[in-house]
Amino acid sequence: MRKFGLHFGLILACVIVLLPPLWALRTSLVPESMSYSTEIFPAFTLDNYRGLFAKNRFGTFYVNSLIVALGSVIVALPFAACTGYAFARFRTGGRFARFAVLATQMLPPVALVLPAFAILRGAGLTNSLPGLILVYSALNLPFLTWILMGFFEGVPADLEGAAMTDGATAWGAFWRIVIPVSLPGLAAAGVLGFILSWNEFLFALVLSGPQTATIPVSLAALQTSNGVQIAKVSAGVVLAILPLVIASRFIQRFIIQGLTFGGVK
Amino acid sequence: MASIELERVSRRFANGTYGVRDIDLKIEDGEFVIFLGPSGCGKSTTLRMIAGLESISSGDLRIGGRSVNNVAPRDRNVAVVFQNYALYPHMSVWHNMAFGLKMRGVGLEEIDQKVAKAADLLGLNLLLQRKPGALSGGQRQRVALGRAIVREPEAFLLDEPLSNLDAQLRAEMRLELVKLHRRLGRTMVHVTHDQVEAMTMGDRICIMRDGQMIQTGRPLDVYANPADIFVARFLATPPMNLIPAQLTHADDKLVVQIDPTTHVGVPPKHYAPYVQKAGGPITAGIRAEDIYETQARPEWQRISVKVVAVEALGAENVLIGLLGRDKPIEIQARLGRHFFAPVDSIVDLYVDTEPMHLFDTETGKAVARPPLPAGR
Amino acid sequence: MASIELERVSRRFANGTYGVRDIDLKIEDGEFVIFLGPSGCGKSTTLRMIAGLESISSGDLRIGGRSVNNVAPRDRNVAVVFQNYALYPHMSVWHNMAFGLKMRGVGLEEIDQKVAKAADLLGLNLLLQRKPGALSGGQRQRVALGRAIVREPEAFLLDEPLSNLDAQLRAEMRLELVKLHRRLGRTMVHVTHDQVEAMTMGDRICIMRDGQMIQTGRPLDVYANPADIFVARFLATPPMNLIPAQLTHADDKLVVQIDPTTHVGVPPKHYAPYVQKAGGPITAGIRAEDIYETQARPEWQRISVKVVAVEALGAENVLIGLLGRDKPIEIQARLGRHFFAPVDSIVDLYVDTEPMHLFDTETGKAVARPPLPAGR
Amino acid sequence: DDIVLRALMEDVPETQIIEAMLPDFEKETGIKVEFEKIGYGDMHDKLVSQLVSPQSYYNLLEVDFLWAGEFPAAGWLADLKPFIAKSNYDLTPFIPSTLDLLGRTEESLQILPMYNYSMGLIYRKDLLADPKLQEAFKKASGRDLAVPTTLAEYVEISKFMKANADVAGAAMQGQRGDPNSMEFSNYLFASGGAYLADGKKVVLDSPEGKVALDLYVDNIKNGAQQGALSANLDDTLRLMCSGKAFSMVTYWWMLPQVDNAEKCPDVAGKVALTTMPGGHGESGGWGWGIPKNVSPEEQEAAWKFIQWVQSKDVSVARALQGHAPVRADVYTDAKVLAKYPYYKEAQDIVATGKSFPIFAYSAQYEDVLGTHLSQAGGGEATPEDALKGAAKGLEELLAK
Amino acid sequence: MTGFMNWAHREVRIGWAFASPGLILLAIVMGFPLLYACLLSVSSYTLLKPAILPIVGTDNFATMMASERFWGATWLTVKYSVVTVACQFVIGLGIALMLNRVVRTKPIYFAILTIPMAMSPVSVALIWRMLLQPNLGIVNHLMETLGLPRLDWLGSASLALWTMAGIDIWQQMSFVVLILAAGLASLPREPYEAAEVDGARGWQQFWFITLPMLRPVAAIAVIIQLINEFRTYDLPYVLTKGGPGTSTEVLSFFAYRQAFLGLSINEGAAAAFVLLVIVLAMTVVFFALLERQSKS
Ligand SMILES: Nc1ncnc2c1ncn2[C@@H]1O[C@H](COP(=O)(O)OP(=O)(O)OP(=O)(O)O)[C@@H](O)[C@H]1O
Ligand SMILES: Nc1ncnc2c1ncn2[C@@H]1O[C@H](COP(=O)(O)OP(=O)(O)OP(=O)(O)O)[C@@H](O)[C@H]1O
Ligand SMILES: [Mg+2]
Ligand SMILES: [Mg+2]
Repeated sequence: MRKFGLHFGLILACVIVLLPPLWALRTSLVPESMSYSTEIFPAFTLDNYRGLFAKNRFGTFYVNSLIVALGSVIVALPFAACTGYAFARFRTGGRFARFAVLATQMLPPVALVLPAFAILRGAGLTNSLPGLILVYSALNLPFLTWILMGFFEGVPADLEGAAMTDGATAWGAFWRIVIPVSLPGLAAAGVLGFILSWNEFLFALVLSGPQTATIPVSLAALQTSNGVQIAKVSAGVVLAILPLVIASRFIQRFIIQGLTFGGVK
Repeated sequence: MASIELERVSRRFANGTYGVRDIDLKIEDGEFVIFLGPSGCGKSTTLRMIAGLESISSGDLRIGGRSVNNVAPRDRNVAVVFQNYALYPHMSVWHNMAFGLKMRGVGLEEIDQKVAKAADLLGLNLLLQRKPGALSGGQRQRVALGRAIVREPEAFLLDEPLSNLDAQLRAEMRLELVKLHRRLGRTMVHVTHDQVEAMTMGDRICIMRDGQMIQTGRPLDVYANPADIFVARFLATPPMNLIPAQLTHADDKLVVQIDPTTHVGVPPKHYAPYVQKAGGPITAGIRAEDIYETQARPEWQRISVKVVAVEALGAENVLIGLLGRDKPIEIQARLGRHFFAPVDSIVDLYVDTEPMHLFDTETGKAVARPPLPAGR
Repeated sequence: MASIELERVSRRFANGTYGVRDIDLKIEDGEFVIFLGPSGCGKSTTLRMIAGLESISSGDLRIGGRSVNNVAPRDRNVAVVFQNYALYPHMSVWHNMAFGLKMRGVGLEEIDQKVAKAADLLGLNLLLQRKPGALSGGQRQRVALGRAIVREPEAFLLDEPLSNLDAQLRAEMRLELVKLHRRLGRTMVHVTHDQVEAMTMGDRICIMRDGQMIQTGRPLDVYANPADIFVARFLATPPMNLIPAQLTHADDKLVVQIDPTTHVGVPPKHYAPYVQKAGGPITAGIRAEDIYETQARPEWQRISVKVVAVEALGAENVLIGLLGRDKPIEIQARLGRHFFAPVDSIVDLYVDTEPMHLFDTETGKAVARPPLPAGR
Repeated sequence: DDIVLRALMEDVPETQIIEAMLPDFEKETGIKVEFEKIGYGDMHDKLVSQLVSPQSYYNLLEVDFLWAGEFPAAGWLADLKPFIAKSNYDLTPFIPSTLDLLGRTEESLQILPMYNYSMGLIYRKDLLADPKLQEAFKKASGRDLAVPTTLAEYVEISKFMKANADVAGAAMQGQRGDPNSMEFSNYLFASGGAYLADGKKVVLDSPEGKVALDLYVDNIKNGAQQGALSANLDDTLRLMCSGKAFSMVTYWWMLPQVDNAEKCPDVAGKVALTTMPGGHGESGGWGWGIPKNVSPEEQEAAWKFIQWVQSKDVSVARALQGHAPVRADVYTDAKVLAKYPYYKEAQDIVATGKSFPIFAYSAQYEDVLGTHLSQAGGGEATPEDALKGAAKGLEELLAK
Repeated sequence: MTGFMNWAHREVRIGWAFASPGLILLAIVMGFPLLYACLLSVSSYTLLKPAILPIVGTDNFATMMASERFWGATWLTVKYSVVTVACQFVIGLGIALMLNRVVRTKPIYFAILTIPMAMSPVSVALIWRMLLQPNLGIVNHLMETLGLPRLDWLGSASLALWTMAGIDIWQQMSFVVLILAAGLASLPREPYEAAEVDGARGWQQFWFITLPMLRPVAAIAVIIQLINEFRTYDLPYVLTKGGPGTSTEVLSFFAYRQAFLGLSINEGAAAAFVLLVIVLAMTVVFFALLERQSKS
């Protein structure tokens, strides 16, 4: 009976969360001219998806987004894990360093985008996916560092002590003990990093060119002076959701069961 | 070479308290040393400093003659059994034990062999695939022990490694550890609260209190010649009976006068060291096992004790009784398993006074006398 | 009313192994019961099932007559000392101890009083503001104990609550727990590996093995009349000597023939129960404390033992020796602290055969005989 | 190296029309042209970051008239006069207002018109012709219901429609910023007001301005659809399209979108276009520019392209696909008129269009003005204060 | 304890060894832009006169401080951020807790509840604009069907900010769920057993056990969201452009206006730094409070 309330609450939350994306799904499947119709399904068409790929080169941007988001996580996560570990375990740099790292993310992107453009231009990295990956890695780093720091603080220090007396280097203890024990945190941080890059708009806008734009840029371009092509936007949104839904099947293994300790008393 | 030397080593914690203060200790290469002391006295802290897991606030720690204050744990090549086990929660028992070997680059085959052997020894064969979360307390402790013994480090640091094992297993493990020590000849430091472990396993016993080292020596030496009341009481169960008394000197006899009607005489051969204390207060220390129910030797001295309780432990009975009449003092005596006496009855017991100690009542220090031979 | 009844209770874990299997047990209201058994036999699991922390796979658990299989732990009103302490890492010692009282709605003043009293008892006064992370192992265990004793629950479930304490503290705590039991009259279940605790604290002792209940009874009864080899060996340190032999019946005498030259006679008063086994193999059980260095009584029987080692424990010496010539058997004897013999020498020892047990070699069960009185 | 012209373009039909014709240009000249299409809102930021850097990635620019003050002021654009002179390019066919709009001066011409978005009034013929409504209107006002000729009339009809025809009288773009400033400009010009006199003096806070704002606020409050203050072009277009509005002030070339049986079946055939009541509407447009920070060869190529794309032939070809011309000769082209009869009105609208003040801070002024309008429309400020504030804001920005 | 002072300490060296790759990456990529932005904020650099010199010191800040709209935007931002973060946290925590208690159906719920974060804020805003369209949108249609008044979600000065906040909460709550769900998964189980026998009921366990143990992770989630909310830009940009009036003009939108519409990159940078200082101050104070509370 107690479970009933639980499921009721969760289902309610799911419904609230799901209604807008569902309406977007519905809109993506009706002709643009009927997108604002109050009927549930006035007509069915796949034109919006077709148009998105054929006319708006959505396929390219989709792949770009995947590369950039994955790439930035792959780059940022290890760096963030190491820095977060140093902050959590060795208190490196004290409170100052922690807050300084975080503070780099406190400026609105608007203030950073021109200078960032300038240095990337200098390095010949504008208009290229590696450039975007680099920038996103740096943008993600502070957040991921902090999140992982929070998780690492929960790992009993004696586990590393045990590993180090067992002959592991500090690195070995980190890699073989702390990392596996912190999988929930790493999974969460990874998803977060992916999503931040997946959705980032301003840097993508300024730093990308016609070949290297990402999904948010391409969807934003659908707001034209002739009106918003909302059906196509909806189609884009529906497609943009897919990777996370697929990925969450794997991620939740870590986030959901976590690890039960039993190693220390 | 893995002698371990501590020179005025202290550990001050973040909150300002000292875990250990100005400890001096030299452990020879290959020595088996027991750390003993009340809860919270700094045993684990000392061990962890030796392992390099606790930073040293001041003083100098040397292993094999080399100062290691800033040497990484892995480069000290010690194996540790943590008091809280510190098992790797995400690894199976096998991997927990194999980890140290893997880290040292031992070949897989050899690892397999060694782990299998240790598991055998510890009765963990059937549990090798389990994760620590699915083990009982004692099983976890055995894994922790196994993790240390599969390796052949310069030194073993064992922090109460047998505390959660049943008596039988504990006895076996005790034996195995001693064998291991004989076989490898490596330095071993063993923290324990177990009387038997303390007395039988080590070459030397170090008694700690409040972060300081009180007395070290061969176990039976320390047992026979405690430096002070604390050591005397601590190193025995039931603890030594401490009886406040007056040391009187009359008729050429040195007598411990407990109350007007109760006294025991000092054996004549100890007159010389003790006579200086005559005429003043003294604390007499009589071990529970020096009190007998029958007078087997003539020099044993009779005392009358009012029975408070008789605890039957199966193999022996411990009598708890009151000595003296005005201000009766509770004493305990280890008697045979057949001994019995009703509560409140008065029984006559006989004290072997030869191993009796006299302590300065004020300082608690033992009044110096030539050391008794061990085993007394 | 907090009697606790287990009826064919089992606990099957996720991986398919049984932690406990078909246990039947009835603990009376106010009884003090000791669980004893080798590591991994299911003691903690049983305790945790009683507390409601481990779900019951089959069987019925009743507290105060009411089936509680599906009652939440908090509604069972028990206090638990966890084997792994399970302290609240984010709370100070004071809050750790006060938490249970707070949850039961006890007033702040009363909480303060109770916690202060418990802290006093446990020697934790100076640590009340610390968090568990800054405590030594023994201190943590005391906090865990304190957390249980501040409350006045229907039942106390103590899982090796004293294992990490030093001997002296352990003795004090033992006494305090007994006093607590007397004062509150609440049911207590206590898991221990300590011989002394097992023998002295409880009304009843329950011996477990491999998830099953082997024998229950008053401590000395069990000690005197073990149901089988396992119990016999388990409930003693050093364990009972088990000697494979032939039971021969000749000249009207029943003799345990160890090898052609070594034997001990069965006391005549035990002929009746044992004679049926005559002419077959038998396992003789002789406790280490039933072997003496001198023949104090005429009926004690002489055996010759080759010395392997003499372990000096301070208060007593344990001789490890070999009995018999062809296939010598290792035996242990608890002898006086003055006993000594060189290794490999042959010594004569004397066996009190009256408490001797005979066990069926195949089943390991004790050959039934009228129970010996406790204390024998 | 072959020169590639790269332009950042707004993703609208105009761009697509030209894009489709690019192969012709390449065949003709061997110059390849690439369009990168994004939304209007994002263009400025992206262009600016390129233009301030030492070398721009884009070597052909599409410039909105709102930037026609800023870009030259910042010195980002090459002067086209030398190119025009060298190639003898004839500017006379361009409707003068389209050139003025883009900041041409005596000394220089930095932006050449590309297409135009002057604003007019799109309204529902069927509602005006409805006898019941005609009768009711007559009763209420004593006049006949007809296409309004003054702003006041328009607002009156708008309110009337809202009250009686179950539609919004006007689909208004009240969202702060570009939408409401542009819309209000129509009201201002329609009532005879102006932002600046003699190009410098601020005359916004005039009796005409007051009338314009009062009527604007009145219409927002009593004539417009619900939610007008957050509405932008998209909202009004959809509203008009759904038949739930009587009129909207918008770009003249929006007519075919509304008058489209497929997209807006509810109103197709029932809508018409006229100049803003009062005779003058807001005029806007896009132009071509060439960035300074690119090589001379690229600039040459860019000029070639501009010449080509704004030539009569190409313009006509574009117009036949719906292009909004800037050349008078295209409006009068027979083929064009045949296909789009309403281009006659359109030419009027373009020719009579007046311009929002063009200076370096035009875009910011839109925001300033928009804020005051929005506050007035939402009742947060009185029209008097809003007008004063808007005038003062203009003065400040002009002085900056 | 730490710092360059005891470089001799092994731990200090190891700590820096671990920290430096990340710090270096950050310094290389963000260091220059940050310094540059910092320089801009005290310079006379505008798009029309793109020259750093002369340095004008705090003039840009003074100009801004003198502007009423700046203060309005600041106050609005603080109000908006605090409210949205508080709601996200409370809702997110509630959902994470519920998630933590179900077993088999958890993957499904989890997959659904994290969907909003996969949508870029721009598209979220566009989709919601469609839903909330006052005349044609489905929400008002439903409201009407249910006999409720049609609301002017984004066109009313009093409602627009809260509509935006609602949309924001709807989306960002999924981040909080993600982080807190992971945090809950990594909590040790033992204290709960102790609390169970100590008699703590569900909410007491939550209050006395879960919340304090989750505190490090939860605090970080709050801070990250706070920073994100302070920088909110996409939502007002698409939804309202800061209107009606100035009712949704948040600070980062203000900074944007200043930099790109006002062409005063320097003032934009100054506004950005003011924002940074406010967030940083709130962060530091927040952690100081947490620390004080966890000590007592
Ligand atoms: N989660 C689990 N999954 C599988 N097996 C388990 C699990 N927990 C315990 N066991 C097994 O159940 C058995 C009983 O465990 P229990 O903890 O009750 O032992 P115990 O008698 O308390 O031992 P100890 O004295 O070592 O604490 C052990 O063999 C153990 O390996
Ligand atoms: N992190 C810490 N901060 C402050 N004090 C600490 C910390 N760790 C331990 N202590 C204190 O230092 C003293 C020594 O601790 P230590 O763990 O060495 O004791 P121990 O001798 O091993 O005791 P036990 O037998 O109970 O395990 C104890 O009084 C303890 O409270
Ligand atoms: Mg310890
Ligand atoms: Mg157990």
